[in-house]
Amino acid sequence: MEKETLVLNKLAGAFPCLEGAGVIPVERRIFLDVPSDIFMDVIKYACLELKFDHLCTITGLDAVDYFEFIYHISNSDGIVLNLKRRAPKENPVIDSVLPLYDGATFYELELEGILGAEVTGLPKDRQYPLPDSWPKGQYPLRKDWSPDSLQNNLQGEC
Amino acid sequence: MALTLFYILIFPGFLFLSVISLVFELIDRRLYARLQNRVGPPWFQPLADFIKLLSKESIVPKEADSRIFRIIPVFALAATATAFMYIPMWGLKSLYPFSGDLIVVLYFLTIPTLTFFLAGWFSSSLYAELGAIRVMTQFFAYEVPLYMSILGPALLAGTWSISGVTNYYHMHPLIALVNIPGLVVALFATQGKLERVPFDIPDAETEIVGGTFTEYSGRFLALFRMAIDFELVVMSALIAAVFFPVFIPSNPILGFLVFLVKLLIVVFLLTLMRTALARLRIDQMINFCWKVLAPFSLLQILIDLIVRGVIKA
Amino acid sequence: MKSVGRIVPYLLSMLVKKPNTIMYPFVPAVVADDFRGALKFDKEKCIGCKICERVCPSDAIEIEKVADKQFKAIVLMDKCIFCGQCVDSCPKDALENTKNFELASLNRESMRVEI
Amino acid sequence: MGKMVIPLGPQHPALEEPESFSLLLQGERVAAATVALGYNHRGMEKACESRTYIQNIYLLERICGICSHSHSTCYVQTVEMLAGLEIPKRALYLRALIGELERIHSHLLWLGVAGHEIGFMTLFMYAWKDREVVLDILEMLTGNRINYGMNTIGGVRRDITPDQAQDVLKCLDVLEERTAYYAKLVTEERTIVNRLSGVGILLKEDGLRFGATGPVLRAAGVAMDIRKDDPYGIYADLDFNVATDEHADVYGRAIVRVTELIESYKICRQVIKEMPDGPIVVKAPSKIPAGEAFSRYEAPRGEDIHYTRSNGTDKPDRVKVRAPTLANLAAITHMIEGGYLADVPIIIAAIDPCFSCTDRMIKVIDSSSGRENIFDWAGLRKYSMEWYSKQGIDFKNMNAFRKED
Repeated sequence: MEKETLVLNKLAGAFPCLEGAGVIPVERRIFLDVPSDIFMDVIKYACLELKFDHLCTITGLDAVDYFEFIYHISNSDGIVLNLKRRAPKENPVIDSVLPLYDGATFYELELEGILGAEVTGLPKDRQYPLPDSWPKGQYPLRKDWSPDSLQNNLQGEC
Repeated sequence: MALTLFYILIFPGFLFLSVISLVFELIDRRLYARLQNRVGPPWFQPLADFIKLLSKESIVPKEADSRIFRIIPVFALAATATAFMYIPMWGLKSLYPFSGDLIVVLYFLTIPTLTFFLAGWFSSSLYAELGAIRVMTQFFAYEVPLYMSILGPALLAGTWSISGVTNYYHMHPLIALVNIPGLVVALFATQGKLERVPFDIPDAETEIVGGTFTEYSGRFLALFRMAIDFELVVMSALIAAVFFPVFIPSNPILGFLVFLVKLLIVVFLLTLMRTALARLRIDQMINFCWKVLAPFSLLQILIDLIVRGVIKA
Repeated sequence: MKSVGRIVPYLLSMLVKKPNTIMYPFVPAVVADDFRGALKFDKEKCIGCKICERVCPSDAIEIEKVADKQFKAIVLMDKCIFCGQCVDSCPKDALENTKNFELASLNRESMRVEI
Repeated sequence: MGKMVIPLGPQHPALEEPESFSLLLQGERVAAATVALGYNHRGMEKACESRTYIQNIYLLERICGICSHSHSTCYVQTVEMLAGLEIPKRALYLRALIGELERIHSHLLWLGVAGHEIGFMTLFMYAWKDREVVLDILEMLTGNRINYGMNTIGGVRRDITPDQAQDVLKCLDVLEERTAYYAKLVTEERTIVNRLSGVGILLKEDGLRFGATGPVLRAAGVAMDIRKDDPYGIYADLDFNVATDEHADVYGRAIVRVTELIESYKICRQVIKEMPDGPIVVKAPSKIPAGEAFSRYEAPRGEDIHYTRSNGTDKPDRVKVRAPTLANLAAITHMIEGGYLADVPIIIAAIDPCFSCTDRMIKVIDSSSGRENIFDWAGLRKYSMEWYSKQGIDFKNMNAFRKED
């Protein structure tokens, strides 16, 4: 657990408000809630300074009151740092991590496509993973969505 | 007149060629399967495939030139069937031998390739056009080595007729051994002509779907497949006549059996080749044809000229 | 040593070997003893607890009461994914996987099996 | 010759599963490539939220037929972490055994597919013939050829008998000999080497930059393997090497996979030899305490990721899956561009793509591609009936005809 604690300490050293926010449930797993305003700085620091340079994936989830985005990044020691940020449901805008991780395109497109988040700085040339003909405003991963709402929405068009 | 019609339509003409090409397709497929440790198709499979295709709907694409699209397969079939008439089957002579029939046969055999090109081009579909371009690119690569390798033995024999070549080597069987480099070149080039692995680039299904035949279906495709089967038999027969003109008994029935055995040997070699090799890329194919096959076929001609000079002397 | 046709000797050796494939519908295919095939239901053992209904990932099994302490199982073969979870979960071992896997049919109704 | 755009997929003989690539060709060269994902979305992540933890194992196992054990193990690991279960050693050994057998079957399958893509059907037939041997073992051990259903929360469902272990060892000997032959064939047959070398190059820096995983990255000389880096199950106790290669092209990927096959045989033997006695499963609660867990697994294609969040009920709140192919797809256009059209199939095949792993989303409803309308299943059925009746084929009559039979 030493390496994991060291990572948390370094982060807390660079960003004092993260002091005591991290959780290490099992070996090589760190969960950390990051405030939205410093999130980009934290992930940049983790990527460039702490060498968490592999983006495993980005999970987007609907936590009923707000949206939560978890950036799973790992380093060569096998430690996975799970950085969490929140966004309000009314205005779910987050920044793209493409400048840091080139492979993030599909993960961020997925957040836009099925959760309805808005990722600033992401090229808007394609839709993933839903088909191009998918109606606007239907985001299946939201808890209040059900296939019926899609059905009702389509009736006018068909 | 009746006899001529019989020759052309029944034996050894169209009907016989149809039967024997289906048989050789079966042999090819069975052998391919056995070399891959599989059971392979049952004996009636080629015929069943043919009949099934005939009974299927034939779709002509809207964009395609309808008349050419329909008529092209018949050309391919007719050209190969005609070429077959000039190849000796049961003796030293073909049915209608004349001086220069070797060249005529080779030219008849280019027609199917041209029809493949036209078929692809006039299909007006992306994959078919790509296939058509590949047909022509490949054609320019293998055609010269193929011609030179077949003309080498003819140069040595001093005749431009297939019957004449057969006759010459029948008289001097040992001399046929100097043509072995040419045989190897001819076998490779034949794979190119028949568009089989390693040179099945024009209809490589994992790359460009069906290549030239992408848009073909039903009876038009059946005719094309028939033409390719014909081509296999005619090319094998030509190679057998030019490179294996030995052990030809005077009894026509025995002679015919020997002819079949030779065909079998050539088809076996061709099948073995397509089992043992991977498909080449078009640039690798052209490199191989011009840098390996062409020099070897030139070498063959050189050898033949030298041997001819030695014999004359 | 790179060369062309390295596989040829091996290929030729195949000519004298028995083929590895079989003519399937004419020659029966053999499956392992513990194969998870079509379900078998033993109505003597069933106590009607309906655990199988609840654990089934694809809603493929229904238990119906036919009389007092008498139950029948309706298996929807087209929905069943042959995971065998119902067999594992059954407290009385009333369900069992058989080795039967040849279940294809042209008719959807025949996929509904009552046992 | 001018430029033309050709579609590769969604339906194409080179692709085992539907996915759409479009290539801008300049002659035979690919000038630019784009990939459109999403043809295989089945809504699994959403579907997980309405199923119990046990049911989800079978659902997630069906994300992909070939790496089914990878997905179910990875998912089960997260649930076990959440429930705080201590898994019996024997169960972990059995999971590792099935996982390695699955890797063997997947890599042999890949070798065959690679042969098919470069037009070498014989390699395809032989590799798949040997793959049958592994599939038979898997059928014997688990009861099915691909969706093994071996995992359950708290352990595994079937034990292995000493006789079965002997059978497995016997089959491994056969496979090892065959694999050695393939290793020789792939490196010595000139037509194969010509088709694979220098094709689809992805250098170390680019691989790391795009976040590529698995054999694609290992072929570029990066020894990244979750079994070593982030060991799960019993992998920390096992002795094996991570196969790497410096070629960074399709040829390197082929070598890495063949080497991995040999490593897998080694692991299987170790696992069978060292397998302890004991129970194979512990009882798991049906309601999982609230929390979140993240798990990584080295699937045959690379790093497989599952994230599960529970809310104290018997159904998960969110299950997130990231299959290895999605990570590798980010680099695919980079590999295709500038190469020959003829090499595109083998480059795509060389990441061993599993598009059904990659796409998972929408439940029940699917779009019929190319049309504007979206149909549900009943609508699609109705539409197809109408379409066919316009063509003069009436399915209603055909059903009646069948009943008379």
